Amino acid sequence: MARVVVDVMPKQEILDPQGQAVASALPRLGFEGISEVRQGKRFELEVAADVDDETLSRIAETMLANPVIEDWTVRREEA
Amino acid sequence: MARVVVDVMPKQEILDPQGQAVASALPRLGFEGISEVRQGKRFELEVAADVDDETLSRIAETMLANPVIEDWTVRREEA
Amino acid sequence: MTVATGARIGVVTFPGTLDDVDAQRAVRRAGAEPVALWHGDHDLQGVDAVVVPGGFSYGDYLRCGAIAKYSPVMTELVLATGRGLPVLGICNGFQVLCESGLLPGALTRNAGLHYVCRDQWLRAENTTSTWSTRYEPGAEVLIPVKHGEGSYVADEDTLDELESSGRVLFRYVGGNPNGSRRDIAGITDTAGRVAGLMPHPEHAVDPLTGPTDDGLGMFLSALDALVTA
Amino acid sequence: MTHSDLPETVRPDSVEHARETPELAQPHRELGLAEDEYQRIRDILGRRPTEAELAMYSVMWSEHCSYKSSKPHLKYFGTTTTPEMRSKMLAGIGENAGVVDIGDGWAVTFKLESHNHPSYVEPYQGAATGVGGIVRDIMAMGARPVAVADPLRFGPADAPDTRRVLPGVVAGVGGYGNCLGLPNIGGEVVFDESYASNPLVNAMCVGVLPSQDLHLAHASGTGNKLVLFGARTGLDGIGGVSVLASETFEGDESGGGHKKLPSVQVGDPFTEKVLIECCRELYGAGLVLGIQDLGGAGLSCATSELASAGDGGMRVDLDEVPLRASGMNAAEILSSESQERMCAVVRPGDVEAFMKVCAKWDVPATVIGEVTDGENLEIYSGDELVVDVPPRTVAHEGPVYDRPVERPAEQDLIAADNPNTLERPETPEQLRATLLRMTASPNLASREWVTSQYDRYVRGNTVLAQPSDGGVLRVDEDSGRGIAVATDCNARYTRLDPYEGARLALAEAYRNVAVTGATPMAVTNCLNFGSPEDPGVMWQFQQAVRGLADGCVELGIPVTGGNVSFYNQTGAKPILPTPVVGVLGTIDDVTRRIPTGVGEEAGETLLLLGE
Ligand SMILES: Nc1ncnc2c1ncn2[C@@H]1O[C@H](COP(=O)(O)OP(=O)(O)O)[C@@H](O)[C@H]1O
Repeated sequence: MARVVVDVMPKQEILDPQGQAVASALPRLGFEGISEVRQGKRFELEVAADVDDETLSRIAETMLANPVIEDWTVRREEA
Repeated sequence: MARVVVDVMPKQEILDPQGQAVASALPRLGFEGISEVRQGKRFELEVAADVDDETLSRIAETMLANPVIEDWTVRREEA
Repeated sequence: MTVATGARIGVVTFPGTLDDVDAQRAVRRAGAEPVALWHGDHDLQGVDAVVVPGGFSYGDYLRCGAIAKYSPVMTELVLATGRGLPVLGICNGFQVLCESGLLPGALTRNAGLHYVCRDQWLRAENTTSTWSTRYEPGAEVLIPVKHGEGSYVADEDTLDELESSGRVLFRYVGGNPNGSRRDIAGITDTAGRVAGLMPHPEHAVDPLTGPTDDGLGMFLSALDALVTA
Repeated sequence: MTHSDLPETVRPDSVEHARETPELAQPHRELGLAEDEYQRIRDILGRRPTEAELAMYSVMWSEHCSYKSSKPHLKYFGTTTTPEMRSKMLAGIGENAGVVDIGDGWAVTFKLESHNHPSYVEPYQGAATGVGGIVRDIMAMGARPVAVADPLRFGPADAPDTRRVLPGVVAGVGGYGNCLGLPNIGGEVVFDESYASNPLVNAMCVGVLPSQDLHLAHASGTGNKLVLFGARTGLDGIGGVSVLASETFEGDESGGGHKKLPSVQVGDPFTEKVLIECCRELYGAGLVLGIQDLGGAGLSCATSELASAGDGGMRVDLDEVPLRASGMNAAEILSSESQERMCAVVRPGDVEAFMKVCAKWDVPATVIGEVTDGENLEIYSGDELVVDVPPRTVAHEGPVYDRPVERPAEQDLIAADNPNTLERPETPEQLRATLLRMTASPNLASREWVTSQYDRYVRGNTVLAQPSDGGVLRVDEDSGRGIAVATDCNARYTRLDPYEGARLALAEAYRNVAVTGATPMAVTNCLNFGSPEDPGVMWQFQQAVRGLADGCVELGIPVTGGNVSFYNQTGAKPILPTPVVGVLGTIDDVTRRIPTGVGEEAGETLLLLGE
């Protein structure tokens, strides 16, 4: 068993209204100094030892992310 | 400027319908060996150098996560 | 191909689909026979066209339409579009068609971050597609929108290409409800047979239960196309 | 395996063990049971309750489940309802929801329910699971849910906490209801100081069914199987019960991994939507004898209510319950409030067909027990009998209190302070200012910013929704028969005079149904009040019940069901008494509905009716 983390973030050029909403709310709540916020998704997967990196990439690319609008990264966490 | 990542995940004991939906779809697509999936959020913040850790924790706790149902972690990324 | 009076139009139901009953009603009102298609079947039952209706397929938890694209019925549908089968994706159906690669671009969270249900004016931009010949060019119609993730996005090249080849089907007028690029409400594929639309023509087929009957034209257009085909 | 083989903390507290250890101290007070209530349980059982039994009694005897303070007053509804008022009623108070016959072979079921406190703690999930719960109540009557409405109350519109609570509640009602495909056809949004730390989130659901398909929740017929279907059972909403593990067995707070549980439940509307379709198919195929939703108090409630309403006993095996978390003990499984679950009674010969329908919809289903020819509800965990109780004592024969009722002294002062003492606008400028102030008031402004977040079109039968006074829905596409619903309550009036206030709420909801062109025919309610231990609040409650019941007699329509929510207060200060009244009407032909609003053509005549 291994823990795998897949991070999925909106592409830089894609508008991210959720991140923007957070960024514009921060100063109103008295938090200064945050110039940009982007919001994406984080997946934590429990993966059998024999699942290889290529399979994980395919899962990220075809399912967890939509490559038209999102970038993704896969990494295995140290146990 | 520093890049700060805040990960927000549903608490272990809380139902995670999103992660569950992914986990049950994977075998149907021919991906075996993934026993559990949890889905949370990832925030990337651009932060001025003088924003301290305590402030970042407060932002995570009050704005980015809902501590009733979610756990969060804050970390500064190496530039 | 069958003549319109006997036309059979399939309506797909995924777990979590909501507007399938409405799409079936609209098909019936337009004079065709609705045929229920189940997500788990590798079978389009020989229908002449297909509507992929709105709702929250599989809960839309991962991303709208992301899981639905893998269902057996979608595999068949993608193959059948290659043979010229007309398909209309409404709302979640539009999202499914984009996720499946039948239409370009993607639908993202509404700019206002809220689910929006309202009666929306649209302008008919393309009136030569399988689903829009009953509309006058530039006609303005009133049809409900109801969605939380209907903001159409695509890269600039794709948007330019959609515009220049006349593949923008409808555009929002009188206010853009979701932040869609270039006010795009619906688009078609290159052949004009596969169409996707965020607003709900099936909820505008009878002024008793919708704001107008302006949506009926989409279903009638498809029937016309089936007669002449 | 014997008791002594297992470490203390995992050993189930069995009936046998309870007999052996009569003196064991139990945390009944922490679970909300009074000393005499605990003693009564010991008397009923002739021994101390097991941990699981204690969990069961404590939730089922809570105010919320047992109506122990309201029952004596609610009886008034029954005694005032005449046979004539009852003539169209197919099910009434005592069932999951009231049912009325609307003609042409159709029946309609509807009910209001509160989810106030959870929505304050976690607005989105609290409101979402509130909608989910009332929808399952309607499903349990054998009906297809067809619409929802949401009467809401918040603190002042500009209070910071309202800004936290309100958007979450509205998004939760919408998020869940929209995903279920239920049009939202009505509700209220009202602001008042008294709701500042105690918002009211009431939800109504309406369902329709062919009148002969009515399913009441009974478990009878020895050998019939009990099937649990829907979501898995997890550690949701059992925060209170975790004191059992820590107190009884001296487990340390950090041990076991079960402590400090959030009492918040997360809703999964997709699972519920699929459950609706699955239930429709099960009913259609005649595979269900009785059915019960799992709401507050989870399996404790469902098993004891089914058994109590039936004529035999019941045996349940907790090892068969599909779990989401590992290592849950019997009390936790019985008290879990995991959402999106139902319990059905099925003939043995139908179990296979039942499972097939569930498999088609990907709904997990498991046989967890059966109806026996005994008298008790017996629940096993492994080989151990952990619950052995007469079910009626849990579900229907809980304690009842005649709480002190006293008209507060200040009531006279409030009544004396009448509007005649207020200044009146006299000049055009003053009139203008008054008008502007009123238009700007959050309580009078347009609600479109709320209603635009709700799907009112789905299913294609919505004939009237916002901004209409009453929602109108088509039930039968061939005949055009339809229904109308409205919910109303002016809590400020109710504070001034609870009797008249409740009558007024009824009259308003009645009118709002009538102006759509429908004929009002039945009433449901959600009575939101402060603490029943406050005699002044009890007086408000008593007066409101009387006002509502007497008003119903005057109008000739019955109360078919409802809900009571007590303890809505901040410190010692109760909310305004808020008896929300829902009225259901029927209309022969929905094409003849009357929309709200001044006509579209110039020259139309405006008439004022009434005094
Ligand atoms: N205010 C009320 N007026 C009339 N009937 C009520 C009222 N409150 C509760 N009831 C009825 O009492 C019965 C018990 O309520 P029940 O549905 O078991 O409660 P809950 O679902 O809240 O646990 C139901 O039939 C309900 O209709």
